[in-house]
Amino acid sequence: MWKYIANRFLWMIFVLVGTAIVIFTIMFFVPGDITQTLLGFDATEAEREVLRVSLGLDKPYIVQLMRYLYNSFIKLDFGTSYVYNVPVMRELLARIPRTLMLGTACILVNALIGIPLGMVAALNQNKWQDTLCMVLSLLFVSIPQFWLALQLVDIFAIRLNWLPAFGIGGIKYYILPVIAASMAGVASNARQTRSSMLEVVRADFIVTARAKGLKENQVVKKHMLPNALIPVVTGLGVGLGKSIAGSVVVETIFTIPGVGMYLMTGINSKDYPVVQGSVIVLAFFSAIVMLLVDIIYAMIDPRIKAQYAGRTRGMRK
Amino acid sequence: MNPVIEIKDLKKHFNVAAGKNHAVDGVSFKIQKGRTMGVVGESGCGKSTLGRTIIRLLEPTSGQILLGGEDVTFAKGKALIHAREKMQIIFQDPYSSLNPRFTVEDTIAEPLQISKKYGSKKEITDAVMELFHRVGIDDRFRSAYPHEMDGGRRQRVGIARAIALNPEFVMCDEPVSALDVSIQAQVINLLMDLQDEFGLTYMFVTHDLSVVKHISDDISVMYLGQLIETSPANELFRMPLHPYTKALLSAIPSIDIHNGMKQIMLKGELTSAINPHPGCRFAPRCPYAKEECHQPQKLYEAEKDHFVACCRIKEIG
Amino acid sequence: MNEKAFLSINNLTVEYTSNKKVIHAVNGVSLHLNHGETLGLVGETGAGKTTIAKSILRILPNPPARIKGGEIFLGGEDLMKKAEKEMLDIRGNKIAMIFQDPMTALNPLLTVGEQIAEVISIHEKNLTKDQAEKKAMEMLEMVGITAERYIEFPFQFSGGMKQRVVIAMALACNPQILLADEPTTALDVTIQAQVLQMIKKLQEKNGTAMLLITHDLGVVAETCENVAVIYAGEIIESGTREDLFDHPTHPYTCGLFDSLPKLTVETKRLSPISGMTPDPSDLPKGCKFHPRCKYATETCTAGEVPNVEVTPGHFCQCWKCVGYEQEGK
Amino acid sequence: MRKFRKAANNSYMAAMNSGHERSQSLFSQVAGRLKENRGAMAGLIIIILILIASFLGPLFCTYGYNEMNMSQRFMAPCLKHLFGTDGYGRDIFVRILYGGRYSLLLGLSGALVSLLLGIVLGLVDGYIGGAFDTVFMRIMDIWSAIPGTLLSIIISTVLGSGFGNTIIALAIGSVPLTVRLLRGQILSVRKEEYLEAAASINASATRIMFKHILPNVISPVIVSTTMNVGAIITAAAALSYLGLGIQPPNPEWGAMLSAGKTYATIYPWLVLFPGCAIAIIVLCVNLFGDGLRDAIDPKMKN
Repeated sequence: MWKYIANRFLWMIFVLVGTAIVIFTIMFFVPGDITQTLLGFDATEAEREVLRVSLGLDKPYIVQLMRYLYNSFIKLDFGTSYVYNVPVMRELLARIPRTLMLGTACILVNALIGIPLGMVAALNQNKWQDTLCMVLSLLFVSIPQFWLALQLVDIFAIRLNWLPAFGIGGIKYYILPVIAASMAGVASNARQTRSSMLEVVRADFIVTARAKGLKENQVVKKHMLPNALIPVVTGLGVGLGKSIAGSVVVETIFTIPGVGMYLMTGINSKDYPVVQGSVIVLAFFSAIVMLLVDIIYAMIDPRIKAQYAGRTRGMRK
Repeated sequence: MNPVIEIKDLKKHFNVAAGKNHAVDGVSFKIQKGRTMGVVGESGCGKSTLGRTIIRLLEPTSGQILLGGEDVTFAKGKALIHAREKMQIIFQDPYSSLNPRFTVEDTIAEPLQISKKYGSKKEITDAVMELFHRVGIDDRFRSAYPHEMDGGRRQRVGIARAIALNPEFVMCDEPVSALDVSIQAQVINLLMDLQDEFGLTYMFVTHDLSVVKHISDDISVMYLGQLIETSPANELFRMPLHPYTKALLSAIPSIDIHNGMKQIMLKGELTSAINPHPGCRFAPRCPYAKEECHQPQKLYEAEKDHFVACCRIKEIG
Repeated sequence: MNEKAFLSINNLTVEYTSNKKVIHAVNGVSLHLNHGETLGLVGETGAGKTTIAKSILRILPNPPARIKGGEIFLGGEDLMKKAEKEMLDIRGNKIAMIFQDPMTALNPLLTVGEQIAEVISIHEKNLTKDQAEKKAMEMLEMVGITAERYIEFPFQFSGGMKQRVVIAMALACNPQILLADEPTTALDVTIQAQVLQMIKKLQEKNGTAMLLITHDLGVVAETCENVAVIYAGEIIESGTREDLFDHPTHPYTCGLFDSLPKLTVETKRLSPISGMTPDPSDLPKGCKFHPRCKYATETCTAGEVPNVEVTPGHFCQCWKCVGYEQEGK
Repeated sequence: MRKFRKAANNSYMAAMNSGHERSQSLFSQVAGRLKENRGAMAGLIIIILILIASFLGPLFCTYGYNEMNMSQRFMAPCLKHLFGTDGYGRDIFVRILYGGRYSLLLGLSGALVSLLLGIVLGLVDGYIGGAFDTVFMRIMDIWSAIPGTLLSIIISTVLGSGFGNTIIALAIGSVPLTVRLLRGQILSVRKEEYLEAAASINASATRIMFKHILPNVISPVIVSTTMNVGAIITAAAALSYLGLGIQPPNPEWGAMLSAGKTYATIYPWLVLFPGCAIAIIVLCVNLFGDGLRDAIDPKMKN
């Protein structure tokens, strides 16, 4: 088991370095001269050259890349914001908890609402509960997140004045953003749980369980659900990846000073260290989630666990 | 005259996680024109792999395959194309061996189109119709898709495809084991009729001993990648020599309720051919195993035309 | 018909509805199983064998399946009339089932031991968890698997071993009736021999009656005392093993025997039954077998075919036998 | 062997025994089943109507999509302006009609580009296999480690706005999904014996790829591409909303939302109509995709 986790962990680091290379390369080849943005149009060529040298932009691509990787992964230094002149890492550390809070809340809402809804739908296949769940989830999958966010603010914050519209503070500030960010995930989770349940319903071992004289609710709880949840776990992981990306939109709308909003600020002001740093952090989150998904997988599914536990007795090729 | 197929010390090894799988390990035999060699053994004994290696669907590891005296073991390009036109295969699974997106006519016409031996579309259509007739499929199935037909008809389509190019040698990989008894008999009759008509040479791989006895002239018994006994069919059933063959024959449930054979029960199950010991591979399950069985066993002629790879047949009696 | 039979199926009819078509899977089947007896139910793919077994336990998926009519008596009580709650007590306890495909019949996420212990603790509620576990281990040992393998998962077992686990599970509560649905079809001959021998031994030891469903006449010959042949959802011939194997009477039964290559007799050419099994959503009128039957006459194409007792206990559903019966008398 | 005994058991095969005079191709079977699905047909019809309306509609309207009228700013929906007017006095109904082009074209072409890229990459990968497959999948892992929308945002930043650039940005975000799906399908088809059969009759590698593998793996990919259209429409709107992608004054729905959000509380129609438009079109695409999936794989339904 530990071997498995270690294996996945190394893999995660590899993915992160890869991501950093990709992002660095994309930003490197962005057309336009950054010194122009920073110094304005009336700066002389000499002034620009000085800035380039001080930022290390005069070096060839590969040197810059290596230095960037060294700084980011060994020294844990993402550089300094061009615009605000603040170390990106310091700024990120302050912002990470907010994004993390939003993301975790989202995944909890996804799982706690989406999975039961999907189960209810599957167990009442073709009845009104099923139809209702599926119509609602189709609707929520289709509504764009940012629009839902705007409408929520309009109704609950401005018209009814129940909840704050933007900014950060207590739990209250997170309610609307979490709803906006998780509705689509809840819906797609419910759909996935349903179809995965329906697949397991037909499995032979379910017939075996019934033939044993097991009560129907036990059949569902002990035999159907665990098997049906395996693909759903993957779905949750993918969903979280999406909601991390979605955090950019949601944080922008609710002005939550998290990593996503930082990224947008960076993009708008061509502040490359900020963009690169934020993207790596967001990719780090989604890699961590994938790692967790893999570990949960191994915990549920004995076939994966055994692969790494070195137990081969009785196994066939 | 050269035998149609002769293999000498043929080996096919696969690299697997646990080591090297000796799926086919030094098999030699020859089949004369118009005759049928039955190859029997339990699942995992390497009989299908052997067949696929002979007709060059799998790359042999070492050894020799002679097709009408010509070495095709490592034939490439034109030589391989030429060889494959003379060697065809009929598959076990009539559900997976037909492309679900091809109509029956497409499937049977494909080899004809590829061979470029036919000038016009008309000629191909005529040839296909002739094949339809030959294998006993009604014309109205021309444009049917595989999923619209039952197993027996599908298997007939597979047979038509295999004989389309007038091959000399046909490898039949369990062609009737997926069919119901009454349909199975129809297909066996068809195969035997085709053999008489075109002078086909068959290698007939199966686990069903009553079928193999009915259709074969000679029978080879395989155990974990090795040939352990080979002899004319009647001789083998009259007087099996190898302890495994004896157990195998005695295990067939007989429909003769008055003089059934006494069953020899084997202990344990087929192990695997991954990193095998040099000795007799059947020894761990053999009721007669002794010290000397852990030496490598060679196939030798114990009776006229009756070869066996067991050092203790005298004592066993 | 048969008063002392322990399990008695009378006139069972089951239909499936799919894509607006009605599939007549089982059409008025009657079967009788005595204490300790082994009855072989022989038929080809789609003849309705598995449907009968699942009907007995009432575990057919509904929809699409629907039991249209018939009675199933277990020791004098009609299972069809029982409440679902009462059935729970019968499934796995009084009647147990072995399934065809051991590869998919076990839950991949539970250890084999847990799955055996589960059925024990359902039906023997006075046992503690440890006792149930201990009994599950005994069951494993009984089917020839060491008790240490209790904690292993199905994927760590070979097909033959899995089937042993399934059998251990079925026999764990010492059922009075065992429904074995093609228990060895998925296995190699040498393993099949081991498993059949084991089932028979355990059956004899516990006095269990068994309904053995198979398509393999050889397996029937070696295991069963009585045999019923099913074709298109109807029992067309039944009797003792000797009746069927020595004097097959129905043209279909004879056809089956002629289709088989024999090990002992030399035959140059097999004589298969012509044609295909009929479409169960569009069964022929009259005798279901008549389109494939070489003896078919005008009479066979319409009306109900009489079920004739050709010799005591040997029934055959064929017009051909009506004359036979009169000659016999 | 066991599996198809069972497959045959579900009496589906037996029902086919009687033999059909006329055979239906898989395509016409799917089309037939699709026609019976009311939701999917409704979705398809609405999409077609929107498509027609967005291209022909503006021709019949009294206002141009960019026609400003400062005397009629922020007018509430009325008979003259069905959906009201915006801050420049532009008619929102006309703008939404016109904006349908962007959403539909972006969605369709984005999904199509990602499908084509996915097929090329997936087939090349499935074809070469071996070590290449390992390396390739690692690249795909990295590619998909960055969430799709995020990638689109970054690519869009780099490439700048514009229709073509936006399509590329959107497509790149969704390629890994297609590749993975296709690869999984190819792997499962690779075991099928008809591929061996094709090899044994000397079918060339390209023939096997295009005649035997591709037609058998494409259906789930087509279904996922359909669903992708919906996701890409939403993503395109999100990009515009963030000030990337299609930019104002083009009447892209996301851009309209972005422009209207400041006044949303006072003049709710500024965001209500564009938002509903996006939701309706995505809903229709999803309805159609759901129906298509059920039609292609009818087993899933019952």
